[in-house]
Amino acid sequence: MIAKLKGNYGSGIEPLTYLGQNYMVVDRSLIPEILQVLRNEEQFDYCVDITAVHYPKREKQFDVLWILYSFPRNQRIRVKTQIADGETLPSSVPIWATTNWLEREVFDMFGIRFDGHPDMKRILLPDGWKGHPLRKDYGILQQDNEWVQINLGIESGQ
Amino acid sequence: MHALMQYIQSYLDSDKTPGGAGNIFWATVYILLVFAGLSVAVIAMNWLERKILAHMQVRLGPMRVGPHGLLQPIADAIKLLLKEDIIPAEADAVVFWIAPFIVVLAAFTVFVVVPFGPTHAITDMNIGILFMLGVSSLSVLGIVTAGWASNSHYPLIGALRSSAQMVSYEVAMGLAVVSVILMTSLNDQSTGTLSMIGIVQAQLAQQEWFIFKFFPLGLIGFGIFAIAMVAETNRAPFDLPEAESELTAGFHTEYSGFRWSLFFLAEYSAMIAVSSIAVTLWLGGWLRPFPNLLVAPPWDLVFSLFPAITFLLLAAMCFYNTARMPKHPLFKVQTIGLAGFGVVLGLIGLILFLPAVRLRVNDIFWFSAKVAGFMYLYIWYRGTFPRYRFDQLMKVGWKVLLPTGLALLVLTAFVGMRTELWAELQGVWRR
Amino acid sequence: MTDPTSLSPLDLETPDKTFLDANELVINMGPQHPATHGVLRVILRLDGEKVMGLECVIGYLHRGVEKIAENRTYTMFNPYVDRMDYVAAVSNGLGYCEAVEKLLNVEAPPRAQYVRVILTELNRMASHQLWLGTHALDIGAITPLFYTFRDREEILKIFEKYCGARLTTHAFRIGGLQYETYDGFEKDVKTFVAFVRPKIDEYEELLTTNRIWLERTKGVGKISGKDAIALGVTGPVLRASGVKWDIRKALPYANYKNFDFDIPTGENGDTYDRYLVRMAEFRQSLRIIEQAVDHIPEGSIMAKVPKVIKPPVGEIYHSIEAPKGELGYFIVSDGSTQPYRIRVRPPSFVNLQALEVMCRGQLVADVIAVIGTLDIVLGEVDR
Amino acid sequence: MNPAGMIPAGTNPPVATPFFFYLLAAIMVIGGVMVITRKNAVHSAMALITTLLAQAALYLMLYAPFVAGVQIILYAGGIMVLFLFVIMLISVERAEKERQFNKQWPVGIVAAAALGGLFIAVYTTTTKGRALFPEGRMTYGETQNTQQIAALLFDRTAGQYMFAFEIASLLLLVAIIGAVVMAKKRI
Repeated sequence: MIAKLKGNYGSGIEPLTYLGQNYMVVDRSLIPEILQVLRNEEQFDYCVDITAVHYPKREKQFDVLWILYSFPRNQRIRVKTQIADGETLPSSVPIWATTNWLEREVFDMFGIRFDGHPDMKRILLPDGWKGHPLRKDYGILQQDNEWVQINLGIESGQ
Repeated sequence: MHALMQYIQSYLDSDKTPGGAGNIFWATVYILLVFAGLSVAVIAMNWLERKILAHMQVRLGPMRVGPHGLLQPIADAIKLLLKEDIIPAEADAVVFWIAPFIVVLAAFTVFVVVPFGPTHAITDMNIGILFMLGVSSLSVLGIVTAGWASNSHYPLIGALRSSAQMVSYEVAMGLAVVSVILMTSLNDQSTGTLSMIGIVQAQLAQQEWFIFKFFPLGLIGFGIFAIAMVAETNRAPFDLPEAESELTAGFHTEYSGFRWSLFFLAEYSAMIAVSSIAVTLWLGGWLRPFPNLLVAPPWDLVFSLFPAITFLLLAAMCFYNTARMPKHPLFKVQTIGLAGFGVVLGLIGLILFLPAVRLRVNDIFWFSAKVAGFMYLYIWYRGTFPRYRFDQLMKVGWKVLLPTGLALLVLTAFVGMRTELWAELQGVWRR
Repeated sequence: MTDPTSLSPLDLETPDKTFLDANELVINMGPQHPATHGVLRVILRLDGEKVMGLECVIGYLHRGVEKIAENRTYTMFNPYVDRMDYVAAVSNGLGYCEAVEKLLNVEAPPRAQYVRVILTELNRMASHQLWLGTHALDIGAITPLFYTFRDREEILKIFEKYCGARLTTHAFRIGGLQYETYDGFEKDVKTFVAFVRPKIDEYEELLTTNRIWLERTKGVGKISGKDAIALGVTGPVLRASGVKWDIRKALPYANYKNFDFDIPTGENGDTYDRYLVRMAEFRQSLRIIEQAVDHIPEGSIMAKVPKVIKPPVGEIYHSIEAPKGELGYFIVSDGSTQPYRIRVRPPSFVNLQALEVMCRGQLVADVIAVIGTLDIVLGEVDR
Repeated sequence: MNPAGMIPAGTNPPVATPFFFYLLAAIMVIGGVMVITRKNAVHSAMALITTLLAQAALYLMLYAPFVAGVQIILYAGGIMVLFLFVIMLISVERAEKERQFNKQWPVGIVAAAALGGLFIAVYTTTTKGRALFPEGRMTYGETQNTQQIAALLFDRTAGQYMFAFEIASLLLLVAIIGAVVMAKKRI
C-alpha cells in the first residue's frame, strides 16, 4: 500500500514506523487527496481521531494528525501533516462523518480552521471565549478574564 | 333542644344515607368523617408507598422520623406547608392560583357518592356513577390550566399530555362501566341503575360479583377499567405527564410548597376514588367475600370478626418490632412510640369486637380492604414497570381498550338478553 | 456512509413563534435535567413530540485534562485519567499506563497483567451496572437501579480493599500495579462471581421480556453498522449494530489473547440490542474473570521502570476497549519528564455525536432512551 | 332548621332553596359577563366553566340530576377541555392586543336589555296584581326523573324518541368522522 502511494505521490509522502506503529508524514497540499484515497481505495473506513500538536518554535507550528483504522485490514495508520499558524485544512466531514466534532475540538483547542466544515465553532469552551488553550503559549493558569467577568459575574475563575 | 336531639336521633333508625334521608346534621357529620378519613388515608398511603416501594427495592425507606418512619408523612406535610409558595414571575398568577384548587375540588367531590356501606355514604344519587365519572373528569381542567399558567414549556407539554391521556382513557373507562350497568338490569323488571348503592345491591341480588358475571366478560370489563384507571390517575406505567426523566415533573413543575401538596393530595384521593369505583362496580362494594356460598349466620359472625382480627394482627406486628428494636438509649423514644402505636391499634381491635360496633363497621372494613388492595397494586406497578411512551399509550387506549370495550358492550348485551333473543329467533323460525 | 449533508447543523436563530404558527417548538433539555446523565445540554427542535433535529451543547465539565497533562510528569498525570470516565476509572488507568509503557518499551510482568485484567473486567461490570440502572430509570423502571447498585457495591468493596478507593481508584502504576493484591483477593473475586451471576438473571427477568420495555426499546434509536462506523461509534453501540469488533480481540492488549471469550453482537442496532449486548458482556466479563482468577501467576508486580520516567522522543497511540468503546491515548514525548502532548480519544465524546442521527424522527421520550443507551459519562465527554 | 316533625316521610325537604338559587344565579350571571369582558381567552374559558358548573347545580336543584350529570360531563368536562386546548395553542399576547367588541355592541346591549325586560315582565306580577302569563308558570315535580328520561327514550311502549335519538347519534358519528377527515392530511 505504502509503495503504491509512494509511487503515485512521490516525495510528498514519507512513511515511517515507530514502536511498531505506522504513520506517514504527508505534505499539506496532498492531504485532501490522500485522505480520500485512504478512505475509498485503501478501506480505512473508520477515523479514530483527529488531533494536533503545537510546536511554537517551528516555522510550521502545527502537526495535525489523523488516526485511521481499517476494519477489513485490521490496521491502524496515522497521517500527519505540518501547517503554519493561520493556515487552514480541508474538512474531512464529507469523508468520515465522525470528524465533525473532532475538527471542532481541534479548532477549539488550537485555532486551526477546517474549510468546508458545516458548523465550525467552539465545542468544549463557550462560544465567546478568546484564545486556544492547548497552544503552548497559553499558560496553564491563563483564562479569558473578560468572558468570566461578563458571563459569570465573578472577578476570576480561579 | 329536645326537637334537635330528636332530629338527630331520627336518622339512626332510617335505612337511608343521610343525603337520602335529607338529614343535614348527619350529612355534615358524614362529610367531615369522609374527608378526615380521606386525608388520613392519603397520609397513610404516602408512608406505605415509600415503605413498600423501598422494600421492593432492597432498601429500608424512611426510618428516622418516628419508629419505622411512621411520622415521616407528618414531617413532610409540615415541611410542605412551611415552604415558600413561589409563583413564577411570568406566570398567570390568578389561573396559577386557582388550578390546584380545581384539581382538589374535583378529586374530593366525587366522594359524595362513594358507598362505604348500604347506608354509609354521604348521599346516593340515582346518577351516582355518572356523577363520579363526570366530576373526576373535571380535574383535567385543573391540570391543563396549571400547565398553561406556569408559562413554561415542560409544564405545558406535561399538561397537554395528561389531558389528552385522561380524555382518551375516559372513553374506554366509560364503555367498561356501561357494560356493568347493563348487568345491573338483569332482574325481573329489567331496571338497571346508575346509583352506586344500587349497583352493589344488584350484585347482592344476583348473588355474584360482577367480575365473575358472564365469565370472562365481567373479567374483561374489569381489566379494561383496571388499566384505564391507572392511566386516568397518571400513575406508573402511564405516568407520562410527570415523567421525571423527560419532563422533570410535568404540569406541576413550577409549583412548590402548599400548592404542590394540593396536587399530591388530589392525585392520591383520585387514586382512591377510581379504586372505589372499581370495587363498587366489580368487586361487590361493601359485600364480604362469598356472600352467596357461605351464607349461614355463623359465617356472618366469622367474617364480621375480620376487622378486629386485622387490627390485632397489626398491633402484634408493632409489638414484634418493638421487641426487635435496638436496646440502646437513643432508641428509647422510638421503642416507646412503637409500643404505644401497637397499644392504640390493639385497643381499636378490641373495640371492634363489640357487637354494636362490629356490625356497623363491617361494611366499611370490607370496602376499605378492597380499595387498599388496589392501592397496593398501584405501588406494585410503580415498582415493576417501565414507562410507556406517549404514542404507545395512545395506541393502547384507542386501538386496544376502545375496540375491546365496544365488543364487550355488545357481547354483554347479547349474553344478557340471550333467553329473549332465543325466544324471538324461535318465533321467527316458526313463522 | 451517511450523507453528510443530512447532518446539517441546527438553525438556532429560528424565532420562538407560537405553536400554531410555527408548528415547531425549540426546547432546551439540560444542562440540569434528570435524564441527561450530568451536565449535557440538548437543544431539541420538535414538531409536536417528534424530534426534527437536535444539537448537543457540551463542555460544562471541561477541566482541560490535556492541558494539565502537559504540566505534570507522567506519574503525576496518572490519577488525573481516573477523573475522566469516573465510572470506569480502572479502564482509563489501564489505557494510560499501557500507552506510557509502550513508549518506554517495557511490559508489565505477568502477575500484574492478570490482576489488571481482573480489575478492568470488574470495572467494566460496574460501569455496565451503573448504565443499566440509570438507563432503566430513564425509561421509567425504577427498581433495577437499586438492584444494580446493590451489586455494584460488591465490586466497589473489592476495589476499596485493594487500593483504598472506590471510584477513582488509581489502581495501576506505569510498569505494573500500585499495590500487591491483599490476602483473600482471589477468594473475594470468586465469591463475587458466584454472587453476581444469578443477579444478572434477575435484572434480565425484570426487563428482557417485559412488554413495555420491549416497546420502549425495540426499533428506538436505530443505527446501522455502516452509519456507526462512519460516525466513529465504538464499543457496545457498534457491536449492537452487527459489527463484530472488539479491541480486546482485534488488537489485543494486556494479556487478553490468553483468555477465551466471545464478542456479543446485535442485529438491529436499536436500543434493545444494545441492552442485550451489554447484558451479554456481563457474562463474558464473568468468564474472563473466572479464567484469570485461577491462574494469577506468582512473581513481581512491577517491571523495571526508572524512578523518573523519561520516555525517549517519539509518539505513540494506544487504545483499549473501555466499557464505553475505544479509549485511546496519543502521547507525544519530547524526552523530558513531562509529556509534550497527550490527547485522549474519549469514546463517550465520539459516541455522543451519533445522538442526532439516532434521534432524528423519533419522539422526545426516545431521546431520553437513546441518551441512556449511549452510556455517556460527561466527565469523559468534556474532559 | 326544620324540626323533625315537620318533614313528611318520603319526601326530600327543600334546603334553603331560594338562597342557593340566588347564589347560583348570581355566579352564572357574573361568570357570563366575565366570559365576554375578559381580554385573556383562558380567563374567559374559566369563567365559562364556572357558569356551566353553576348551571349544572341549578339543574340539580330542579331535581334533574341526569341533565346535571350530562352537563358536567359534556360541557364542563369534555367541550371546555377542548376549548382550553385550542385557546392555549394560540397566542394570548396577540389576542390581547385585538379589539374586544365590534361596532354593533350598542345594538347588542339594547337587545339584551329588551330580553331582560321581557323576562322580568313574565315573571313578576304587575301593579294590578296579575301576571302577564299566569297560567304559563310551571311548577316542577319533586322527584328525580332519570328513569323517566330513559323510559321516554327507549321504552318499547311509552318510548317515542328512539328513532330520533338513534338518528342524532348517527349524525354525530358522521360529524366526528368528517372532523377527522378534514383535520388529518393523510389517513
